[in-house]
Amino acid sequence: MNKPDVKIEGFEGPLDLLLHLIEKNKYNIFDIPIVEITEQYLGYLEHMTEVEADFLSDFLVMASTLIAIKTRMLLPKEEKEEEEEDDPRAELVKSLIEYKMYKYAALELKDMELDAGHVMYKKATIPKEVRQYREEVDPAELIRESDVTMAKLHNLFQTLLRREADRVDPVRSRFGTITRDEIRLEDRMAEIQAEIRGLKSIRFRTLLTRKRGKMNLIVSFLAILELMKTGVISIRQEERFGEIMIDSLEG
Amino acid sequence: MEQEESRMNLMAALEAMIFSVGDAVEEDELIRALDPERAEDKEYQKEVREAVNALIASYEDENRGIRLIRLDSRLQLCTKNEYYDPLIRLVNMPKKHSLTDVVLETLSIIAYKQPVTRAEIEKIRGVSSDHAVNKLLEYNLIREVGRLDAPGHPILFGTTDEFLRSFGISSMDELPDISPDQLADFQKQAEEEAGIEVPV
Amino acid sequence: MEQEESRMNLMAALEAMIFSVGDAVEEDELIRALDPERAEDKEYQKEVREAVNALIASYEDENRGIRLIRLDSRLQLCTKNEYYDPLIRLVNMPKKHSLTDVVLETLSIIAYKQPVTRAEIEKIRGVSSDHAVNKLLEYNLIREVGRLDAPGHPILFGTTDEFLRSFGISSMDELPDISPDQLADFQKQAEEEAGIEVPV
Repeated sequence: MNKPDVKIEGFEGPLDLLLHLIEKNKYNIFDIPIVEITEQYLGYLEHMTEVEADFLSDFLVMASTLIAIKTRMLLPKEEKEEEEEDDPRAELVKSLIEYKMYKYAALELKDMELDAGHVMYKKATIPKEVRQYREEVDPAELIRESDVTMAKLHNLFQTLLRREADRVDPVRSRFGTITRDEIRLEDRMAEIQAEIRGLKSIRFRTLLTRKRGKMNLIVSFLAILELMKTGVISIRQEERFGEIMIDSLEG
Repeated sequence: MEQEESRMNLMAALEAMIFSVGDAVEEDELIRALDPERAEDKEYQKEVREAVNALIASYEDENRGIRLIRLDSRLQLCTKNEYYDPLIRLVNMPKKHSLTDVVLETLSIIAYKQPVTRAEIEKIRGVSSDHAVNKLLEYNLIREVGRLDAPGHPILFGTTDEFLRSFGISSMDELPDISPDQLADFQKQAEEEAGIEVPV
Repeated sequence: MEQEESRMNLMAALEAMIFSVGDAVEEDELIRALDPERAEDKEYQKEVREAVNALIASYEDENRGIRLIRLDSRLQLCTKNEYYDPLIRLVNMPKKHSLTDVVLETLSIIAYKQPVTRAEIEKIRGVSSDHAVNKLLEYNLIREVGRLDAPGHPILFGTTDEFLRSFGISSMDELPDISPDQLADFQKQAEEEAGIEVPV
């Protein structure tokens, strides 16, 4: 459980990284452009190389929070007259400000420690004549006064074992090491572009036959959406549940 | 006159005790050691407390190289920091642990929010903080102060006397203010530095 | 006037140095620490020696509980012996030694899992417990019983005879058992609470 402090490119955690992005871009912390910041945040994660799984997972939790907020903000707002809808970012802003507050306090403490570090104390110098009177702590008396019995000690030990068992989070412990996806979005986008090059159009189904697996399906789908957005392709579907055709817009 | 004399004697006895013990010592213990029979006497307690204050004041004289400080209800002698230079030439300073930013951040959360569980610290920092907590325990800057009466009975942490000493404060009240107002100021400063205006 | 002031500063610096060393310290060492560049300067040496004498004299005031004494060419601060009585009472004061929860938890682990390393204790408690281990060593309730044949050769702790005596038992065999069945129960309980099955 004792792992060294890890930092990702100098960031102590997801909040630290977010604060950095906000400050770098001079965003208003109370009105964070969530789309931009999510993109930048994910951009940082992309460049993380060998990071401990536990630490990375903290960053991933934040990534999913950001995406969730982004989604909520993109959804059409329900028409509610009586009350203004809560800003989906409110919780995040609160965390950011609280974190910032302690980060600031830590800086103050650092200065204080520097000043206080110039003060020295002295060890006990009890004169011999006085020390002779010194009595050792009598463990028996200590135990009697603290009202401890073997039975109590026994119960305590049992409680501790139970707590230890509780603490090993049964949900998380079932996850293995988090590994990088084998199929990367960029790679898949490049592959699709290569496949479609020189052709007028291609069936979506054809793209999937080359590679199998649920992950492939998802990444391929995302890749197509991304290529559409960047204007490399367009897609059409003649009828419901019909074949999805991918048309090349290049050349 | 007699009273004056007795205060002087008290001051001398207090000085002798605080000096010998070296470590921080409880004011109440000093009272009991001075005169066990009168330890419960309010009048006597007041007399001793006045002598303690007089002793503290006498050390503040600029010609003194040491001072008497309070750490909560405890008293301890220490050197004045302006004499640090000749001191380090003479004494091998015990190696000061240098606190990393991560550790300091964790410590500031514990200092301001104590008693606090590890889960609360992690929630604020957004990352697991086991290593930092253990380092702080090792440096004796924090300690376990009990367990929270909640599922799992998590350990509660708080700061120690060593924390007060290391940061040169005599009680938690002396910690710099970090209220939201303070943060607003802080924000303003940052904005000015950045040269932009942010509507709040 | 200027000389007067510098003597005062010298006195303060000397006091700080002699205080923090605790033991007797050579006058020559003090001179070197004060100003390494002028340490060989006869004039400066004289100045420091005069400051030392003035400091000794200032401590002779009857209101002081400590005094500065010379031992050959060395200097040391010590308590005046007329204040031994309160000092003895203070040192002997039945310290409020009490077994805190942290200490008791640690003791229970050592009692039932001995011989056990610090790391194992930490694993069970979920937090480093060095402070409690040190307290138990001080109270003579536990002792080092050997070293584990593993990397780093960590110390193994076990209970002492004092421990047995204090609890009025004659051997560790009398400790209440914690059977493997019980351990399995704990595990099961934890799983049920979490609502899922944990592959063991």
